[in-house]
Amino acid sequence: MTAVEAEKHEGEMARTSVQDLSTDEAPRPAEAGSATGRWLRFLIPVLMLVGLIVVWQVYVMVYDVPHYILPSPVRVAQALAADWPVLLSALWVTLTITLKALVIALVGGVALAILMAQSKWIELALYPYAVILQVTPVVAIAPLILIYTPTTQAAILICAWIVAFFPVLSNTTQGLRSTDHNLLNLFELYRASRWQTLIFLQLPNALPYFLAGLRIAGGLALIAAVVGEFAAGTAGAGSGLAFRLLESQYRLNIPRLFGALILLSLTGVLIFAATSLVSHLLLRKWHESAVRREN
Amino acid sequence: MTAVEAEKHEGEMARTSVQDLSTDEAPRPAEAGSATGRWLRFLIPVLMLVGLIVVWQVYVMVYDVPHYILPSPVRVAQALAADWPVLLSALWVTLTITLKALVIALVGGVALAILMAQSKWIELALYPYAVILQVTPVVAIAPLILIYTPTTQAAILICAWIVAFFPVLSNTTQGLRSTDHNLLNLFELYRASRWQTLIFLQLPNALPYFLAGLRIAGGLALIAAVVGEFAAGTAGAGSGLAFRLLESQYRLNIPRLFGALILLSLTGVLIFAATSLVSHLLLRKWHESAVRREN
Amino acid sequence: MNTAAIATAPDPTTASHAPLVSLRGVSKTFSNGTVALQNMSLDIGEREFVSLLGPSGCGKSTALRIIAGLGDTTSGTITWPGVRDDTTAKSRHEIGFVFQEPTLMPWATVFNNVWLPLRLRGVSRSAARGDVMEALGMVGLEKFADSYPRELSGGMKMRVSIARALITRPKLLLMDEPFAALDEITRFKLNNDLLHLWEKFGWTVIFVTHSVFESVYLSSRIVVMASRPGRVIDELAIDAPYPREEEFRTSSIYNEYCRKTSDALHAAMEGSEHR
Amino acid sequence: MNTAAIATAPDPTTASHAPLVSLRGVSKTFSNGTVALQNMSLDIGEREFVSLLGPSGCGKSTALRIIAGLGDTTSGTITWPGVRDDTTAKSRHEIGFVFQEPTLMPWATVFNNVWLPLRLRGVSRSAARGDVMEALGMVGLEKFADSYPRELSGGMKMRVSIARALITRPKLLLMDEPFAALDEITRFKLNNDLLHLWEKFGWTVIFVTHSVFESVYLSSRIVVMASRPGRVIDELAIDAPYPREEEFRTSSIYNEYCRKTSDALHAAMEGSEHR
Amino acid sequence: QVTAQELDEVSFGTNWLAEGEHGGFYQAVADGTYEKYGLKVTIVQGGPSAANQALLMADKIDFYMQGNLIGSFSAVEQDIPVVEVAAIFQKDPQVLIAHPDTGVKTFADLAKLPTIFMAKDLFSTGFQWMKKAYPGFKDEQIKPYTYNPAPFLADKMSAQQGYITSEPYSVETQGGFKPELFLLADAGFDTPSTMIEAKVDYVEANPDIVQRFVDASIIGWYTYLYGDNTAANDLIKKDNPEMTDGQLAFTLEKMKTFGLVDSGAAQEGGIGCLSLDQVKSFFDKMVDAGVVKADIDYSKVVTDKYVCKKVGMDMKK
Ligand SMILES: Nc1ncnc2c1ncn2[C@@H]1O[C@H](COP(=O)(O)OP(=O)(O)OP(=O)(O)O)[C@@H](O)[C@H]1O
Ligand SMILES: Nc1ncnc2c1ncn2[C@@H]1O[C@H](COP(=O)(O)OP(=O)(O)OP(=O)(O)O)[C@@H](O)[C@H]1O
Ligand SMILES: [Mg+2]
Ligand SMILES: [Mg+2]
Repeated sequence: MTAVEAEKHEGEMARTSVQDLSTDEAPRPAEAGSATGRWLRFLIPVLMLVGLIVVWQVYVMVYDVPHYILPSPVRVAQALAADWPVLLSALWVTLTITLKALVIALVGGVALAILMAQSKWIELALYPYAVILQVTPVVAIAPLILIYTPTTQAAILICAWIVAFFPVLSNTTQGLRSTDHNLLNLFELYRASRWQTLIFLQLPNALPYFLAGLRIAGGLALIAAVVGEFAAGTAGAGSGLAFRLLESQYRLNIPRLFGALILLSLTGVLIFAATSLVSHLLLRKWHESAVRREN
Repeated sequence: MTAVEAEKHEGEMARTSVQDLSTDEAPRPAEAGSATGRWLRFLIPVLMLVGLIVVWQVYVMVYDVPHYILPSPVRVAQALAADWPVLLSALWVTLTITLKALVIALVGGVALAILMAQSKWIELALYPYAVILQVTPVVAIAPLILIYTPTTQAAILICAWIVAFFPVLSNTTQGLRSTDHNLLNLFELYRASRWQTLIFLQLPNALPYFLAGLRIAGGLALIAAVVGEFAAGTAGAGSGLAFRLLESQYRLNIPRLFGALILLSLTGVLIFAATSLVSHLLLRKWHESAVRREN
Repeated sequence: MNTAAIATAPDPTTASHAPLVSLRGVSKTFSNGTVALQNMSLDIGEREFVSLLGPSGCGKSTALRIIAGLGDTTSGTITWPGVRDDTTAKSRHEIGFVFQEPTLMPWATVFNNVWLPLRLRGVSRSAARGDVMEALGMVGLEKFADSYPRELSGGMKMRVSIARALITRPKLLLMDEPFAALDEITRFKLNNDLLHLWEKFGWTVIFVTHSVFESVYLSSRIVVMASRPGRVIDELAIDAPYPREEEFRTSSIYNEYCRKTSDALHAAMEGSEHR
Repeated sequence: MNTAAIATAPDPTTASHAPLVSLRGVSKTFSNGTVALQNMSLDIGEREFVSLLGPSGCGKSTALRIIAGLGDTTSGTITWPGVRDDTTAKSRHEIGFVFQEPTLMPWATVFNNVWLPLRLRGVSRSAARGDVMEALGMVGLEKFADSYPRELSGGMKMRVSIARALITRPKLLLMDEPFAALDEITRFKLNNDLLHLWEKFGWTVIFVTHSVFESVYLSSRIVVMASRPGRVIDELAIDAPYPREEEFRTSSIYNEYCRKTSDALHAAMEGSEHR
Repeated sequence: QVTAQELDEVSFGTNWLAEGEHGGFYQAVADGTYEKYGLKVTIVQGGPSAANQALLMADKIDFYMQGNLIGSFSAVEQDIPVVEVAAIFQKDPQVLIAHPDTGVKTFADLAKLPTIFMAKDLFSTGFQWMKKAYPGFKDEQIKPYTYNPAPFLADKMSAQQGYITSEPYSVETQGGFKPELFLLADAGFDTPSTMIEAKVDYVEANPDIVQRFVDASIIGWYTYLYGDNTAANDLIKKDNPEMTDGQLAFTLEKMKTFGLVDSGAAQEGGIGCLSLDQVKSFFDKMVDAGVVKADIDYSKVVTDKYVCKKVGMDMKK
């Protein structure tokens, strides 16, 4: 760690001597790259999780919180263990919808963003409707969708798309707009077609924005799958976590409700980790946000 | 319009002669700046809207769609006119919650992003919980929130916050991370404190990302207010648009349902316009996405 | 570069009568009120090597961009009387531009950055490989083909940018201080390479530089600009014969031209309000 | 700048015995395998004016950053034996750095960019106004105080960066090709201004340049580096007395030094694998 | 008589917005019956979300309006100490609604329809029983019901769930036809409904308050059904401004016609009477349908200690 960095790490603390401005060979505080860092990377969240669970258990025990208000982790674990097959198959259904919703949100959002980037007029004409879709509560229009779509599956996907597409659209639009104008000039000079400019310049440039949108959309797609199922889904056998959640709530099976929530959370965290990984892999070679600083 | 631009505008079309590579003084196609452009800016969305309404009316008339399935624009307008006072007061309630939700989503999202930017470890420890909050369906935990909060108002706000904060967090995080490392080095050299680096460097740098997040959060706060009211709200006199929506649906007063949806949409578009304006004002002096290109 | 030389050797000193590009009374005022160019008139003949010389901020880059067709003018006209009809087919590939900043795509490797102009013309990676590596070789960066721009030093980035501009063998080459970030030896080498290519392919070059020595060494004509408002204040024809080699740098005529150019520059600086 | 001159006039030619900063066997290998510096040793005495000269990509910027404490070394040590205890209180304000790129904050006006170092020390806008405008005056940009970086030309941006580095009157000034984007007249003026300030305040300057002339004109010592791996290959003391004025540029000793330096540079280029 | 200062404060959470189905409770508030019994009652309206039940469990309200016995069975199954102290409706008002002239004449005919719009709570309870009790019902028929009858109206070959007192009214007024109505209760889904639920510890600690609340509520119901109910209707319309007189009249009419309140055990023991036999019979059906577990102690679900005392029966005309 170099001197200035040491100073930085200590913030505004006054120093008593500048003699120690010398570079010592002390290792940096373990950062993501090193071996210890790699371990800590797993350890810290795990410790945090364990701590939280312990606090939860202790709180429930000390205040004697009834299980039908806030079940203890142990009870939730029992419920999870007992209802494993039911919950897992529900999770599978929800996951399928989630992935489909994510794909159509990404494709739809990016396609709309590209379309709108083509001209100020298209943007002016269409953006308001994108906003309207964003702010329309799906529960309110689900019946209409149900009437006009052939299958329930399609209705769920439409609902999910409405919930999840906007962050992708908004971020990608901002990213497409942020293209360095010198590079745009360069493409103009080389008589690049619109399409080439898009593929070789604007889209790569929008990538960091898009990926931030992707990280939002990942979780949102999961919510969207739940909301979509809730608003338009089948109530039958092939039902997903939304149905299990509502049923647990209705049947006052609060530990199972928490079990389902935990499954949902885990899935969300996994999706987030996956989107973050994708983001890291795509940016690590060149973008400030992902590159490892070496100088 | 210069020659190369003309070429650009015509895309890949082959030219028959380069004699016309000369610069003519023909005006550019009306862009946002000019006087005609300004008019068109309003005209295009309005024309689009009028067109849409006409199509809607014609569709309803030609196919004789029953009003309880898809009411005609005329009927919706009548409902709006008749239920004006009820809907307006509901809108007011929703709007109040929306603005509060937006404020806490912004403050909460940015504060969390700042906290997480302080160290990789804080980020690793906390981000999963942010994701968990994002993917937790508020309907499922609303009862718990209701039990633990003193007032319904507070419960609605918590629900709304859960829905709306994540895009702000995710985008601001990405923005904070994207700081140019040469500028970071400069701040290090000048022994800037963490706080100074944040205020003078990282936050301004994150602004374009944050503002994209703001544009998402604006609409989401509106949804969040509706969802929050739906999940935790009081029924009856002091109720907002969510209640009116559900009630209209329940009573099969579909024209009023559409009236409420239209109010919601209008509000959403207005919020979006406002956030876009804020974004433009904050970026127009310096950021590629908002600056008017002059060379 | 492909060595299929053009049959008729160019005679750079006698520009064809109709200029290739002609600026007449061009003004450019930015919306914040800065008058970057005022009433600038300039003819560039075909196969000329013209340097723009002038104080920092006098509008050299702006003029170059306007010639390239980037950005509007506030008033004045730019015409291309010298563009012959028989060059039509190639006109789409005419202009090469080295911006003042490297302007590389950060997400693309050095190879891909240099490949870009060919790629936009539909040349596949493997078909372009030879040309790209040759262009990189000319700027001494063969070994960095797979590096990303952030892994390069300032001078290396600029050299990538130069390689990218040269790869299309453009008829008209616009260069904005391309060698400013390079050490003298690399710079001299690239000076010679550029002159060689210019003569060989009959290019037209408009070259912005801050170095009086460089401008005299390279140019057939030096245009001296003054600042605020940016305008042409003097023109010097450098009538030394081509090909010019290293010994030209030590000749007395070279020193004489340098002195004259330096004086013109001084006059330009005094003439303008900015110091 | 504030004119409260330091009482004892510095004698720049006799550096104090203990060097201010001392690099011993410093190596820097980037994760992609590029060896930017290998076993580089260098002492910089207090009040010295040292130029780093070397081919593009030889590690000059890397060395400068390492001296400033930015970025790790792979091996080797950097010590500061010459930092005297009585300077402790001011040590936080010691280093000024002009990066190779302007590195301005795009959202801040020129004024605010230059104000930054003082602002970070808690100096209010009004208290800083005089200093900021003086620094801007030195680089000829008083009129552009309210412009944003994107409204400036390349050279003007670099001048803003220089003004920002000078405003804190740093004891140690690290400059990475600060004048490369400037016309010769501005460059000469800034050369003289810099020398003047250096003498007056007793600064230590480490200066990266590609111009042999500039390095000879300014430095008390020139360090010649060779590339890949980056290392010190030669050192030349320029024993001409200070203050140096314009006539030094035309003196025969100056020419002699230039020739010697140029030769050293050529030797460095041949020694390195890169061309 | 007790003075205002000595009134016991009691809060009662309903399961929906103020409506005719809550008439008796509003009546008791509006005409001062509760005060007469020494209670100051606050009615907490329910809504689309089920939060009031959570509030009861968290002791934020004292009584909750439980929809039907399945909720109570679930509570016992989950070890939630609540108990039903009265059952105002002898029949569950849940109904299946079909279009007329589609060949659906009996409850069993509904199995022939390709689509039934049904919410998740009914699906996971009543429908499971329907599959057992009648042949032909299958999961594939079910589409979600979001409390908007439009999809039903749009599809002649569909049915939907509803409350006999509400949905048929909007179908009649908006759709312009008289739908076919099939009460689940009449088809064998014989749970009592609109029960008064309280926490066991509350009941044990305040038997007197419970008794007074139950009695006053029953009086309110008799008044609402057979007396002058304008005060209650005004209060309902105040709490729920959207409520119309037409809807209220419709509700009252249906409650009487189908004997929702005053039938079965109520005719012997008065409104609110709980028959333990009925509980047992329903429990067996639900166990058979796999809706509730067989091993729960259904006798803990209700208590008839506070009802079947013929309170207010004299008011019946
Ligand atoms: N986008 C802009 N908005 C406003 N003013 C601008 C803009 N771009 C350039 N200018 C101004 O125009 C003038 C000319 O700029 P230009 O970049 O052409 O100078 P230059 O001759 O290339 O200078 P240098 O040698 O420093 O690169 C400068 O005064 C600059 O401040
Ligand atoms: N982040 C990085 N990752 C990998 N290699 C790097 C990185 N930064 C610099 N290098 C390599 O280190 C070497 C030295 O770079 P440096 O910037 O110090 O050169 P320089 O002497 O300043 O050159 P110039 O005169 O062109 O600015 C170069 O070969 C460069 O490719
Ligand atoms: Mg320029
Ligand atoms: Mg460098």
